[in-house]
Amino acid sequence: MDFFQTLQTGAGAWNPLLWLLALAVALGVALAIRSRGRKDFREGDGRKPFISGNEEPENAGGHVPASNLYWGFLESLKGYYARLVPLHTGVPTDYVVWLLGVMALMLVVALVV
Amino acid sequence: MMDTFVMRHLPALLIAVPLFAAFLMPLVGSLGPKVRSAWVFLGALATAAVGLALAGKVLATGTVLYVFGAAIPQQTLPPDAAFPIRIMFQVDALSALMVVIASLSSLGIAIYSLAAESKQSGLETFYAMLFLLIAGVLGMVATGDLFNFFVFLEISSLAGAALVAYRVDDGVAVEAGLKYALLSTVGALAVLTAIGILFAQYNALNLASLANRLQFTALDQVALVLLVVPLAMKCGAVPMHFWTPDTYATAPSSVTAFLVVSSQASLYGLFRILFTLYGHLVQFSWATFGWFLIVLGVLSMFVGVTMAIPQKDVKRLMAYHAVSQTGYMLLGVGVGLAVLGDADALAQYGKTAMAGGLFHVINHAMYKGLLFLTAGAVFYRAGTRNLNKLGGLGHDMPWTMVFFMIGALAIAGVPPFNGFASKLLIYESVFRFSPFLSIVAMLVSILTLASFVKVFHAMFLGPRRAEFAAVREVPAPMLAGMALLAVFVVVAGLAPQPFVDHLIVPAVDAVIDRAGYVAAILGGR
Amino acid sequence: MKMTKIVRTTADVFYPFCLVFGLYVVIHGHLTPGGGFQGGAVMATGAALLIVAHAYTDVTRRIRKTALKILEAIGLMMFLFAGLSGILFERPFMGNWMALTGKLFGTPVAHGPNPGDLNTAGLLPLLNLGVGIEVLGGLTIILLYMLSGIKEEKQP
Amino acid sequence: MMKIALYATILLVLFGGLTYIVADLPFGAPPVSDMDDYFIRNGQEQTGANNIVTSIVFDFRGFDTLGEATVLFTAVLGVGMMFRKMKEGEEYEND
Amino acid sequence: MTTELLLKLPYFTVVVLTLLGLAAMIFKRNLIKILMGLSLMESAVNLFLVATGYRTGGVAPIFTNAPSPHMTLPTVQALTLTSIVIGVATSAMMLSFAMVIYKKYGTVDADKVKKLKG
Repeated sequence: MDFFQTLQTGAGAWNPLLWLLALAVALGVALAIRSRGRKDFREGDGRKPFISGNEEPENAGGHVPASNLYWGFLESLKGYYARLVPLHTGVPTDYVVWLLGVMALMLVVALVV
Repeated sequence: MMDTFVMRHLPALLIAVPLFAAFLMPLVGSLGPKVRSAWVFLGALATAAVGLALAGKVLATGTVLYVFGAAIPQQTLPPDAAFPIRIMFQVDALSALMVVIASLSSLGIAIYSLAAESKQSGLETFYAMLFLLIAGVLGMVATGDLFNFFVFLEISSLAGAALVAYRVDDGVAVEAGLKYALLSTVGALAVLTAIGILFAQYNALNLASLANRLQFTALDQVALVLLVVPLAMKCGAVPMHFWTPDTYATAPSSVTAFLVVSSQASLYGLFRILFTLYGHLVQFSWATFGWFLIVLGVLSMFVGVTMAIPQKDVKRLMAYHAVSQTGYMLLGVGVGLAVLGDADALAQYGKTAMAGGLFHVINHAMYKGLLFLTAGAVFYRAGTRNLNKLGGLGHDMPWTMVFFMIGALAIAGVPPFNGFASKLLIYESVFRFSPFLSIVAMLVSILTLASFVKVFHAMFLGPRRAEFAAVREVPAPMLAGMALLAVFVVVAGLAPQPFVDHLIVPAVDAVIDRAGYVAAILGGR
Repeated sequence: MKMTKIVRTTADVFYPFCLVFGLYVVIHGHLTPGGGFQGGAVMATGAALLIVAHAYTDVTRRIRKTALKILEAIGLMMFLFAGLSGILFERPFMGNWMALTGKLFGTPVAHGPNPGDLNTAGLLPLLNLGVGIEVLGGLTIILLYMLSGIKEEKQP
Repeated sequence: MMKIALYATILLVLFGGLTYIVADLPFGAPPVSDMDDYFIRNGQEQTGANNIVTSIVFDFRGFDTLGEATVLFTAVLGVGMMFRKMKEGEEYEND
Repeated sequence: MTTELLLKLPYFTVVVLTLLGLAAMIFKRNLIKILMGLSLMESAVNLFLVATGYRTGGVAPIFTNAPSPHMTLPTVQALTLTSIVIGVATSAMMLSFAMVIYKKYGTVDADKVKKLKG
């Protein structure tokens, strides 16, 4: 079929149909594994699914706020963010200065270098 | 007969139709909301139809010329002179690509805004402004005249600034609008100075004519800087990106989705000036400005995505991603510009990189528009944009969630959506130029995915919340607008090659083929 | 805030003159320095004169925003349709099909310096008029809106 | 203090760049003027207007004037939009 | 050097005006003054455009009772007209923005108009 051609990138190729085929195969494998599970399990019969040795924490209604989601990432890059965020001052004048600054820099680069 | 008549005057109608819709909007708006909605829908439909027909004509038959006020539309030169004297539209394949983007997303946005803005006041002004913005963007990408480009740049900046300030929001939106207008005006004045410098030396305003006469004196270099830097600012490249999150976050969502297209029109102007106006000069160091674009691109990608991660306003987060994605386009086309003088490298990977960059332009307009529209849908129902307060909306807004997933996976470059196709082209070609840049691009893609996982988690996952008990699925027009863009995202992801073959590769050839651009006007003279 | 009676009467007297002079500048745009925008700005000055001399509320009773909006739309429509009319006469958009045809504004013009004739230049006088009307409406609306903003400031 | 020095440097560099205008452009004698000579020579014949500037504004570059009128229209709408009467509860409290 | 500067006084004025406008924009903290700086820059650019079209001894390009056919370049004058109108429109809109900001925030100090940041 003409519509689903392979995308040539010059160094490689990419065919979405093949990918979808692979996705279907993976889905089939997952379903196959799932079908080997215990069929006699019913929800609400008192038994809990075995996840690990620990007791499942009571967490109904809980929701991790978005700001806490990448706490570790932000903490480890603290120095970077401490420099970067203050640059976004929100003052209109500063925005203009950045524009003029890049303009001046490029003038130097274009005319001198 | 009628068909050929319309077809002959398509470039004029491209501007006249949205302007007609805008000029009559205040009067039509006083006839009641139903008439106004019908007018908006018809206007958007007609604009999109004209745009797509024009793009189809360009891709089928080559560059379309339209000289305003000449004896016949194709008479680029007056009979007794060897230089163009009138304003003309020169719609080549690159312009056609941008026209397709603007047409598709304007249609989706207009349909979406019919329902999304219905609670607001002053709607006839809003819609008139929306059409003016569309007309400004279409004019920017279609024109072949430098001063005309400036005029349309001002139309789109002013209409954009007014639309950003539309929801006054206790002055916050007006603050963003003022910042946008201030920066745009400073940039536009720089562009105008550059036009003055070029005109004073060469007595020409037509792009092709100017490109033919350019000598590359020191003044031309000053003009080049004065043209390139403001346009890079308008497309949101990093050291000058500060206005982007402010405006994108506070504008109504439908407007934000079109502001993305508007910033891409500036990107078009950037490419036009770098490649068509200055691209041929031997003295012009391709590497200098190629690396300028590459550095801006890499900075944009990295700073954009890292600034996005700690945000808690969903639209502000997406705005930083818009900055980050613009970096990919700059990177791709910058690599193409850096190797413009080297025919081997250009054929091996330069063209592919540019194809990736330009394919990313259309993909980004679609999926980022889609994402902003879903954010607007969530805001429409839940009444807040704060990610810490949102949650559990997936139960009640399943369609919005599906559209958000499509957009988020596409922006993160997950197959089989369109973002992956263009990013693959960029990765593989940039890797042969410089492996480091390619690795940075991939890293940014991973961080993008991480960031959108957070948004997805915060907005849609989790148990139902008491404060959002009244939340329902958004009205049908909003879903239809989102669906239009989502369908494009999926189709371009499943079948990227036809798009690349019929839309992107002609655009890349048009960008590089400066001699052809000039010859179309001057006819070899 | 009203000015004295002298100022108000003078403004009332000068208002029509402003309009007439603006109209003159607009209509003679293709012959003398000036044109649509300049003449429209002169006409809008007349409205500004009234606003300065009289109280804001008195002026809004005489000059209505809706009327100005319609005026503006009419001017723009005139321009757009004058541009589109080129299409009907086998010319592109903005084509000056009327010039030198002998019709309404199409009297052929002498070459070189000459005293000038109002009936020349084809579509140009029409376009001038359209822009003039639009600028008159537009600038007056801007003035009225900005003053209404100031008035709100004063009240509390 | 550093900030003022930096701003002054930026302005100085821009001044340096713009001085090229003073240095390189001749005043009073445009180096190339073929397009304008064409307008002066043929503008009167082709458009019938004695005022060449008007013939350029409305005929040769009439499309720009359409854009210019549109910009003015945009500004009028924008000013009107700013001073419109808002509905109750239309504004969103930003947090 | 001095004679050249005097001969090119309009261009020099343009450069100085532009710089003054930019300086007003980046050193002043009052939004209205920033907009005034912007206006100054606009005037500078308009002056530049008109100045580029000047021919020594040329008359205005209008044939109605023209004293001589030696005329200045008309195109730049047309461009200047357009750019003046655009400048008026921009100024009007930005001033109205500033008015609304003053009404809502109670200040036009650029350092305090920064609810959006980070």
